[in-house]
Amino acid sequence: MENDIKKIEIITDYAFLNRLVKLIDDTGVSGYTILKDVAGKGLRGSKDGHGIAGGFKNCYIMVCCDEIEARKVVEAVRGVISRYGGICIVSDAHWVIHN
Amino acid sequence: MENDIKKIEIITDYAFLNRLVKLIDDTGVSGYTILKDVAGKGLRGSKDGHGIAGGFKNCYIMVCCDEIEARKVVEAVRGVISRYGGICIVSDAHWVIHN
Amino acid sequence: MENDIKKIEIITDYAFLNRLVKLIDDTGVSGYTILKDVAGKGLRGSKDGHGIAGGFKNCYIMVCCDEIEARKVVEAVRGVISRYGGICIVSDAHWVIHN
Amino acid sequence: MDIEQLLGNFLAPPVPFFFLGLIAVLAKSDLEIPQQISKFISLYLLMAIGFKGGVELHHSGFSTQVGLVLLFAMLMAIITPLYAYWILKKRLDVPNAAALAAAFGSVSAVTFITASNILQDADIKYGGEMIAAMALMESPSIIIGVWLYRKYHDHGTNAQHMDFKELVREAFLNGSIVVLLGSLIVGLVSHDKGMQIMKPFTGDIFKGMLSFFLLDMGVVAGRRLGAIKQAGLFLIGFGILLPLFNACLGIAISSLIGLNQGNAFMFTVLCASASYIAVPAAMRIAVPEANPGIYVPVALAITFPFNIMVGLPLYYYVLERIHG
Amino acid sequence: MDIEQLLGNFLAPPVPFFFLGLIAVLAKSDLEIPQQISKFISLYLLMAIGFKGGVELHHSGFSTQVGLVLLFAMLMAIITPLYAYWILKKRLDVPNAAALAAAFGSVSAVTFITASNILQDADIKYGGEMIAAMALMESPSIIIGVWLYRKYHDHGTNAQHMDFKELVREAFLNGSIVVLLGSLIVGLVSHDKGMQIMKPFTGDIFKGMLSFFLLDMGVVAGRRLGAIKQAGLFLIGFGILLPLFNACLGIAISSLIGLNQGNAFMFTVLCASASYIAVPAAMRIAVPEANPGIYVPVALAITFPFNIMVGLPLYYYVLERIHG
Amino acid sequence: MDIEQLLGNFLAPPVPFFFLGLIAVLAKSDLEIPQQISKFISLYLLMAIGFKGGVELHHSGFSTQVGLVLLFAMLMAIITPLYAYWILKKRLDVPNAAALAAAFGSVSAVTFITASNILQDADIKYGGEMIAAMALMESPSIIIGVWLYRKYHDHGTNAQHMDFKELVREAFLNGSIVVLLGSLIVGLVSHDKGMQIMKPFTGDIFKGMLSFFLLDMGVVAGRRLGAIKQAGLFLIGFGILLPLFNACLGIAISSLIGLNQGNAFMFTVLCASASYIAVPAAMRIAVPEANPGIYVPVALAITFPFNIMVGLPLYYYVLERIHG
Ligand SMILES: Nc1ncnc2c1ncn2[C@@H]1O[C@H](COP(=O)(O)O)[C@@H](O)[C@H]1O
Ligand SMILES: Nc1ncnc2c1ncn2[C@@H]1O[C@H](COP(=O)(O)O)[C@@H](O)[C@H]1O
Ligand SMILES: Nc1ncnc2c1ncn2[C@@H]1O[C@H](COP(=O)(O)O)[C@@H](O)[C@H]1O
Ligand code: NA
Ligand code: NA
Ligand code: NA
Repeated sequence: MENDIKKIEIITDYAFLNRLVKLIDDTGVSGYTILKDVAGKGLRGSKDGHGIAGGFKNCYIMVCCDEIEARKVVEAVRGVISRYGGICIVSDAHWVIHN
Repeated sequence: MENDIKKIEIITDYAFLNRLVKLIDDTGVSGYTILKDVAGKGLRGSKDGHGIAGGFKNCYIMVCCDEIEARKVVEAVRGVISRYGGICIVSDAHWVIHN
Repeated sequence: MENDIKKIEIITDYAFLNRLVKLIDDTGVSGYTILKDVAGKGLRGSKDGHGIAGGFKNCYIMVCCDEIEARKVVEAVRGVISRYGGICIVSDAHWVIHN
Repeated sequence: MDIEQLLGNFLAPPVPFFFLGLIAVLAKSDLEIPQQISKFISLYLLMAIGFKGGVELHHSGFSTQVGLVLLFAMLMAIITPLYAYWILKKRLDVPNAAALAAAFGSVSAVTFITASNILQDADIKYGGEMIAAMALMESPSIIIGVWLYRKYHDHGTNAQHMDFKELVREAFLNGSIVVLLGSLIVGLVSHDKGMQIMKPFTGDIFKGMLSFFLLDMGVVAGRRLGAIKQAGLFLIGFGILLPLFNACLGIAISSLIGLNQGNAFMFTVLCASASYIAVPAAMRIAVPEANPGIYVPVALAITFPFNIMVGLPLYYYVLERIHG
Repeated sequence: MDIEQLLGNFLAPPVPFFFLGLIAVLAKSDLEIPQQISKFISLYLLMAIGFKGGVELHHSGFSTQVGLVLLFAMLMAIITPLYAYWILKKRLDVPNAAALAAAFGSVSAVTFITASNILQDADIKYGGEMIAAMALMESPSIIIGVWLYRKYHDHGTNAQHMDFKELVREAFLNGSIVVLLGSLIVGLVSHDKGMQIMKPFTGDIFKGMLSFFLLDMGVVAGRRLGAIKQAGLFLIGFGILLPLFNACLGIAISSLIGLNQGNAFMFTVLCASASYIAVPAAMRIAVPEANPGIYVPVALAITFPFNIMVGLPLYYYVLERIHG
Repeated sequence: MDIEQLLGNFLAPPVPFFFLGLIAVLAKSDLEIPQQISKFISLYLLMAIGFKGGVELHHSGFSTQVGLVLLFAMLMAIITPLYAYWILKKRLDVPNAAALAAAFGSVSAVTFITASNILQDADIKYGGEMIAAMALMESPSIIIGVWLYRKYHDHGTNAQHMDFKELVREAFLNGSIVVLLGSLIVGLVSHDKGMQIMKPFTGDIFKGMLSFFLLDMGVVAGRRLGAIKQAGLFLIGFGILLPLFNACLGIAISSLIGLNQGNAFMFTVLCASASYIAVPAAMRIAVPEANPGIYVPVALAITFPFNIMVGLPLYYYVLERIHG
């Protein structure tokens, strides 16, 4: 189907949200979605979602785009994620409505 | 597998949440999940998630259902999304537990 | 691809979050992501996300792992979900970045 | 304070804000109080009322009467769910009867706080032990409810059973009780010095915060009104008559142990109110077959407004007759 | 109060906190006020100002002048979007012109509240009817805006049209109006007794809460400043000149119906302010082709700061000349 | 105020609420303060303390002593991370040593605010320059920490390096500093008039808000207690002894530049406290190899409670000996 897309999901420390958004913006994708109050656990310990102590919380970014853009986005964020932690996964989806 | 399902994800302006929920309810699907504090960027500019200025924020709705229901849901929300903006994507998943 | 993973998504009443997290922790998976403010509707009625009245809200847990771990996680949470309600779905995804 | 004055009280804040919230929902307004704000204000109210209770308790000391109050409070919390279950079982299945019975054995802090408001307007004092009684009455009915459920409900999946010890711990250590009792102890220890420090926060702005909270309660109750229709006449009747019956018991016990007007009123309110926060949260886990769409609305959208509108003035009026 | 004193007012809280927020954004600080807190404080401000208005209205009673104020307020809310549309149509397409016109026909509660602050410092009173006027002016322009849009905009997808009745209901029953009017009624009914109860909450800490809110407004406005550059000189000019023109109208009407200095000032401020909350929320739904990236920043990042910095002192100064 | 009175202070709010939070976590209660509420109250506290500092600074004026305080505050913020690093390097790797050293070079606003509480109870004043000193001490150690890390840590991925200019900007313009310094300037400019306006908000309810915040701090610290066990004796010792050593330095410097009792106490507290908010946030980005599971708990779950329980009374007692 021609409306096949890739759905990229990134989860990392909240501290990197602005940086990542800038990097993603620079790839020229048409849009993305952000969640700001995300808790979790990973290799870098537990994030209980609490705001005080230096912000033990994560952010979540989702980008829907075609495969070529998806590669660009992944390359753009690879540096930050592989250095600072978090995950980035990609899955298949289909546009149904968008304009 | 007989427990194959479709996972529909809708992201649009928060202002349309109630409308969409009503439309989805009317299709008769058994359930859906909603996130109310969603930020992002799309063709209609940036939503920084802030509540004041007329609510620059999005909502997220996820519906898991079979393929036939999925078509109904997509048709039900198509009008709102294509007129007012936002995205609707569909991907494949499997029920594991639900009752 | 060798970096194929399973993405497990669990949505259930907020009251069970701690229980589920403990069960998932015990399976030994490397991480998970949690959303705490989740609304929705299911067989057990509507959760409008409100905190007062005994917490009419849900939680969302996402676990990315390989297929063997995925089975463990699903078995671990099956008891709680099938007894207390909520959904658990699995879909395919690919690791792109994680370390 | 005659009955006219009393009714007049319901036109002054905080109570009318409850109706404002109700009306907003009925008129389909999009009014919505953010969830974290609800949580904040409810913790604030518990802190304020607990702290004040501790200071009062410091002044009154622990008399035999204080002991009697706590004893009878505990008793009511244990007996109420038993006879409530017995009534409810006539129409509901075991899980729902047990869950709803538990809700009525417990108390509603907001009803209590609204009641304290009436006394304050009438310049009548009540003792800090009533706060302790409230804390004491919050959880026992959870245990009774679960006991009833397990005794009468045949369920195959025994293995899935919640650990009972875990349940007791959770029931007695939920956040509300910790803040209420903790603040009571802080008040007890710091008393007058503490009161001087905290008064602008826990005292002066208290009624404003309560107004805001009742606005929220109105919205939440309004959204549950729909569920009431489904609940049917039996449950509506139950949600009104049980509080009335319990209020009679409360008044009788108050006379028996010789409580003064203020304490008698607060004790009666404790008996007559039902929990829509702590107990439902526990029942969701312990009695999953029960339908929260039933037990929450009965306590929140019937008993709570009934008490606020009719119950409190009525109990007050009756007690004023007795004591006046 | 001479002009120096007046300018001095802008160095005292709450206003400087607006600039602190602006500067924080311009300096790229990560300062951010949580969203639910914004919502809480804005509901608080509406409750406080509505309640106070109700109490004042109780004292002043409903005179012919009160009727005249409400009548002219309504009139301004209907006429303003009409001529604003006529001007905007010269440069913008129909949907954007209609949406922006609607914003200027409505009012800004925060501007109003900041203005009330100036009067309080100068010990000048204004009547509770001004609050009622604010509530009355909030929504009519939404209807006018939608009417303009539908009249002049040729759109194929007629079927997708919002139900007009639904729209009217939403416009007049949004959360802000419900809280404002509801609190006004509570104030009206409970008056002095109510005021005594609520004052520490709705009065004493009011300016502090407003300071906090303006800090937030500064941050939000600062983030929209970028959009202003795109908007171009025409819209910047519009965002400054229309309020000035409306202020003149407001002053003229005030003289015509013989308002005293305080009421005249508040009425002028209502005419001169533009909505960046209620109207945008409605336009998003009713006029989806309009770009919120245009109509929100003009009202929020041009007109609002202009009024706060230049408008309010200016209107005050002129009215003082007239009345003093 | 003798030592008994002093200890008595710890039984009055706000401090006991910290322990309530701690105990709640240890007892596995589900008590949880919503995240946005924490953020709100911490911004409130910064606004209140900054504003008060500005007003005080207006009264005291800028003397040579004010200059000396700021100079030595800056010096301590630069030197502390250097010798802290030198000690920590004996047991930890470079990134962790650098990050933890940075935390101890910076300050804890909540410790400072709790200390100001003690002075207020004892009716001792301190100057607004101490607030300025706090703002000044918050960030330099971030730069030192990063410098140490880059100097001693050999890392292949040089390209990934954070832009240094960016880092400095972020360190000095984080939201906390902007609100603290901004409010200080507003206080400085609006002084008595401003104080009169803001007092009910920033003054009267301050201790109540602080109580609520400390309840939250207790919960957060309690959750980090587990990590302490892993940290081992060396880090526990460090988290107690370094503050004591720094307090000695602080007391010595205070004597050297002739600070009065109040200022000396506050300066000592600044030296002895460690950052668990601003510095960790910066280290997460600048020194990603460091483990926040180590540097946050040491500052938050060891040094903070130690200062609150033992440090503050001790420093106060010593300074009273010297000055009394
Ligand atoms: N396997 C996983 N599945 C889902 N989320 C994960 C997983 N691993 C890490 N995360 C998320 O990514 C965040 C940062 O991961 P880490 O850098 O590994 O600590 C965690 O706090 C989780 O929210
Ligand atoms: N390509 C995309 N990927 C992910 N989310 C998107 C995408 N496009 C739009 N969105 C989301 O949908 C919202 C509305 O989109 P739009 O109407 O295009 O402005 C945006 O604010 C995003 O949160
Ligand atoms: N078909 C579904 N699609 C998406 N979410 C669902 C679905 N069914 C249930 N849920 C979510 O799971 C929660 C609990 O479901 P239940 O136990 O069926 O009431 C609901 O409140 C929804 O948030
Ligand atoms: Na009861
Ligand atoms: Na206007
Ligand atoms: Na330090």
